[in-house]
Amino acid sequence: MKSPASPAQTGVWVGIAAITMSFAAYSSALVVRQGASPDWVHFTLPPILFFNTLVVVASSVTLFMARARTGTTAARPGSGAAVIDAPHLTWLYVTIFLGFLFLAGQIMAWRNLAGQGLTLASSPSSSFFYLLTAMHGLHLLGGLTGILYVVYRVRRSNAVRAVRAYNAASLYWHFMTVLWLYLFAMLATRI
Amino acid sequence: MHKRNFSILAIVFLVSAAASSKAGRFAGHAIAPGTIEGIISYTGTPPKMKPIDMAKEPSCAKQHATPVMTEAVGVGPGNTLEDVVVYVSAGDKGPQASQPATYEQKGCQYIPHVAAMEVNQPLEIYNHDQTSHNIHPMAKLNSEWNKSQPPGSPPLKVTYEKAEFIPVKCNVHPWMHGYFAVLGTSHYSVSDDKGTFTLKGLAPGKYTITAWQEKFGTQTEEVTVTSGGTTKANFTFKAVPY
Amino acid sequence: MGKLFAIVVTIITIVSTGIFLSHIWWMPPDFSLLGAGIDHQMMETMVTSGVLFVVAQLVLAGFVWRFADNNDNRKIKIFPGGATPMVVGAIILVGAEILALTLVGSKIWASIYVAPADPHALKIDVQAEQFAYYFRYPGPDGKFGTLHPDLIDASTGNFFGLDPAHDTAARDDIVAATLAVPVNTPIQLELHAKDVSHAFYVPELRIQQDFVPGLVIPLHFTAIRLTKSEIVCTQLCGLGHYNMRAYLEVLSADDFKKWLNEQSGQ
Amino acid sequence: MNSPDSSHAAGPQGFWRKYVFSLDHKVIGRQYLDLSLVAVTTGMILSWLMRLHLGWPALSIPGLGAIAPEATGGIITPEYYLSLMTMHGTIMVFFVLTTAPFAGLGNFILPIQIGAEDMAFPRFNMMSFWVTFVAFIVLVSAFFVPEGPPLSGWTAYAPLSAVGKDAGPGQGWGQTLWVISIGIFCIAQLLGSLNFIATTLDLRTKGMSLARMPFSTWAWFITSIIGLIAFSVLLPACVLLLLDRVAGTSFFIPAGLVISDRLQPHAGGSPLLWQHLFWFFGHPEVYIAILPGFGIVSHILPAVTRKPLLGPRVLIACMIAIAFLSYTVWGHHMFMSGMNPFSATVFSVPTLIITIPAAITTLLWIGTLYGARMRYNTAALFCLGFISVFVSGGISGFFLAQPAIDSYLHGTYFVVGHFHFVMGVASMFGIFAGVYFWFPKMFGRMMNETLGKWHFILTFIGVYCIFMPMHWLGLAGNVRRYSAFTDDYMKGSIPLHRFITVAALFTGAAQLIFFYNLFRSRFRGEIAPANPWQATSLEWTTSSPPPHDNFGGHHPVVYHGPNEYGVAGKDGDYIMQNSPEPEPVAAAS
Repeated sequence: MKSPASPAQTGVWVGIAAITMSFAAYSSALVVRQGASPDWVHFTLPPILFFNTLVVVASSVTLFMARARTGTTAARPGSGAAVIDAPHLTWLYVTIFLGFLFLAGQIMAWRNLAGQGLTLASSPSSSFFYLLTAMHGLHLLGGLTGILYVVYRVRRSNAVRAVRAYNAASLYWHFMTVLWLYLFAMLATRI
Repeated sequence: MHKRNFSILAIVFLVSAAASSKAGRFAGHAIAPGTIEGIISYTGTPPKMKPIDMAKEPSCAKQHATPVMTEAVGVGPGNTLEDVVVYVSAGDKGPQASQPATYEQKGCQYIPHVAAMEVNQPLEIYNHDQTSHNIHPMAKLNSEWNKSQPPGSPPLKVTYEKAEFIPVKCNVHPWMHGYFAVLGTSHYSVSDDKGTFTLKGLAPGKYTITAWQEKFGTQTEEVTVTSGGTTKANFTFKAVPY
Repeated sequence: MGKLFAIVVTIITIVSTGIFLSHIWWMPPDFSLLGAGIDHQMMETMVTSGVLFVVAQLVLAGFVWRFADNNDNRKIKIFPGGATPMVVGAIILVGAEILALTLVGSKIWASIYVAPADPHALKIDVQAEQFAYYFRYPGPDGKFGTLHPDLIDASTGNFFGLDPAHDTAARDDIVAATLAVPVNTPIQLELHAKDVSHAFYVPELRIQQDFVPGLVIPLHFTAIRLTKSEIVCTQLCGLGHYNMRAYLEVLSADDFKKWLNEQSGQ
Repeated sequence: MNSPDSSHAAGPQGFWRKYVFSLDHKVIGRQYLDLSLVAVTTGMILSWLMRLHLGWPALSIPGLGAIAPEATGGIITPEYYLSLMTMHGTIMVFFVLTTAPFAGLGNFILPIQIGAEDMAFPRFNMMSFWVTFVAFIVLVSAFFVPEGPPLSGWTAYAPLSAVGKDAGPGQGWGQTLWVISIGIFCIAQLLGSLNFIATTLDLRTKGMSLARMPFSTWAWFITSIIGLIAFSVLLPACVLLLLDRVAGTSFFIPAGLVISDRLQPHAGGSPLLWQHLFWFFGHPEVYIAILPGFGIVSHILPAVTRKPLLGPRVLIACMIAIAFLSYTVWGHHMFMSGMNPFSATVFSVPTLIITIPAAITTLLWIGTLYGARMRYNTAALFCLGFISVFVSGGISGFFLAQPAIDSYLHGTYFVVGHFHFVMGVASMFGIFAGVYFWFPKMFGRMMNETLGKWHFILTFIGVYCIFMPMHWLGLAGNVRRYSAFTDDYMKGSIPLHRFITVAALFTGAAQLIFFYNLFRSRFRGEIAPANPWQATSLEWTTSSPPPHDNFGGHHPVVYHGPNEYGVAGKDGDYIMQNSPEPEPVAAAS
């Protein structure tokens, strides 16, 4: 058996490739659709999105801090007996909290738009807004489950597997943050 | 909505009918049904009907020596109107019509252009052509359906539960257009090529009759039918060229 | 079994090639100005790829025949030169063919689909709908009435959605279900789709073009022989797709005038 | 979840965990194959109905009227014909050509070939099968909805597929279920591809360098990369289409459409957007179907010719080149679509260039036959058939790749003949070859060779009788997707259509031999040794069928590439990948 190579890690990288591809598809669809006809409606994004952006960036930071605390264990993954020190768990909980806060914020943004009469079907721009935010939200939920799995692993205190799951989950989570920054930039410039 | 109106009418009629028949027996002589007849005409200039080019469907085209014209506004001699549905909109509904109404596809035309029928009266649709037709009655109150009828396949049998004027089209032959006039009464008549119509077998009494034309809408008249008598009722529609 | 396979492959190759050569099933004669180029390109491709087909199949059959005996103590032989000749051969042969075909082919393509129509071309509007084509000529005033989809009413024959009540240009527009064109005259079609995607395909003209809802797509051709042929739909458009058809009539200049008058008379 | 400990060599007991919700890649692989067996049978029956209708349109098919209200009295209506066509295409492309050679055979063989105990993510693996299964059920259920099964073709071009009921029969729930099913299928394939990639990258046993991977593993690996990219584009496309159908958005539906006399309430969408998204997936999909065939043939040929495959490195390079190019050619499906005519030329060049690597691989296979000591077992014959059919189908691609010629042949039976040869039949032959070759490993029993050879020769003749004439029909301008050839210039083609119909029924009947052989051998076939074909790769080093953890607790170590045939080995003319003896001296002259 080949040593430490972690399929989980590889899997997440491959998954990132796939998700990037599909959001590239959505983006090009947006560009084509905007050029296809003059019915594109520009509207100002709900201000809460800026707050949400801060939240999701913050969640990446907290996750990074959590991960940093376990660096020692990660260094020697061979030692199954190694114990993961407790304090970083709190950072994990903070991350999870921030994750849900972000989702809640996104839903607020939807309500805000719906309040302005901008619904999924009302205009192509709003269609894409709901679509992209919803898709990102779904993928982010996946990330949250990943982190919850990490918590479970850590509590089971099997360091090697915990660290593997840890790396994978945090890689995915940071990607989610980057993806949101990209989406936010695109929505801000195009809508 | 419609359904309720008609059921109310029905009750009204039954009561009155019962009453009248009693009266009859006491009077000692039977009551002969009356008739309403009349002519549908128009004033102004109706739109010019266009010839239909059936080149797309040679098997149909060769059945018509002269090109068939569109039938949205069928005009007869002396400014009369064809294919106008005249029916009793208030008054004696008459007995439930049980004879099936028929609708035929022949030479890529609907015959008749307007098929009148009573609610729940069976309707049989035939395809006499060498090509597949596709019957698409675009109902709103009743359920909409859309079926193909290949040559030589058995007639489609359907009934409609709600009174409605349903435009019918053939998806395969865009020029094929007709109407199902689903009515709440068995007293109906469709004006012929001379614009005349006849409503027979009406119990004596007051009636509201309505004439409907697919482009010009409806008109109503109050008429009284006397025992065994024939009442005249003419309708005149205002026609516009476009 | 190997030998049987070799025989079958050989027979299949010979029969197929024979039928291609015999032209039992072949393109109908072309009557468009630019069709000749396409036919020429077709023949080029037919010959080159025909040769490739025959050679490849027969070599396959030949090797299978030659080495068919399951003789396990015969020494195996490696193809002389190994993979190199294959790679070089494929790149040179196929590469050359690709180059030739692309250079010639793209010229022909451009002449039909990229080059704009003759500025004096006769303009005809085409409306494709489930499941028929309708053709619109500007009429005496030479102007097309504007289109209003909301006014489309098949029951009165208003297939284009003209508004004769308010739009004078529309009143004399001639709408027909047959595409009549004068011979030797450049024609420019403007393709409109009323409902879903359709296509305009006339085998004898060697041209084909999709109708795309929301787009108006130009297409031009010049018919060089008096004839009548079919316009068929090649883009799946619903249940009546198989029956979506119209006729193209190429008339002499006078007959075309007559035809137009008849149409406008009605 | 990934570090396999050899303790559970026996595997889980109990029906459900062992056969239904199993995590064992071998069981899952067989489940995939069984599913595609059901699918291919369905698809084949649909094609028979289509062929019967094309040959004899007025024919009333007994019993059909009972199961399909669309076919009154067993007479196939135009819309029902299109539904049959749509379902045939969808089922065959997605649930057979994608499922069987890639997900099915790949799942079973790939982990063993790289010396792994299982896939990287067994749970994902199980999930991706069951999600595929759900997708299939959803698709088939579309046969039984009120407005009738979908009829927009497997390409589901918008706006026909997007506007809903007004566009006629099959545009109601049927089309919606179609979109949902394909969306679900995408998810399954993404999970599957992810699993294949991670497995190939991380779980290779000691000494199994990329260069030493068998060709089939290479093919599956490349296929999974293509699939990952292709399906992650199709999924968004399906989401957009579904929203247009059910949520009133206008991604693909432009303004001012009048359908069934009703002005549609949509505005501004772009029908071409769907075509671009679809074909960006659709063309690579062709290679998802055919590349496993490449791998299987390249894997089997050396074993049956008893000599190394010609230019192994070149072959792999070609497959990679094809995979890369497959993403640059989707526009050749849209020459006539109304996109900018300049781009037609742009797309046609890579389309023609892609024939170079394809031609090279073909030449390598043919060259491998030269000087061979052929063993004409059924697997070998199907490989040869694959080469012949692939050549025929590939060459007709020369015509369609050129816009100028496509402007005549586009949308005709020439196209149908082309893609059935190169994508349908060739892939099927690859699958057959793989099944005949690996059946002993899968079930521990040999298939019957005599029946197999009959199956091959009849099928081989049959497919040529079906699909070669379609090229002639195309040349005569016979348009595809027509449910009948009414009184017009296509009438002349009806006799040829009848011939094709007969050939199709004949070929279909020949498949019964295969089914019989399959089921009989599964229980009655003679017991298979570990390495019946004297092949070199790892799957032949373990017992047939392999134990639950594939190698009975130990991890094989690899010393050689898979191509060591025609050499002086200790056991015959070949050297197993895991045999520690030194690099051989080629015995070839």
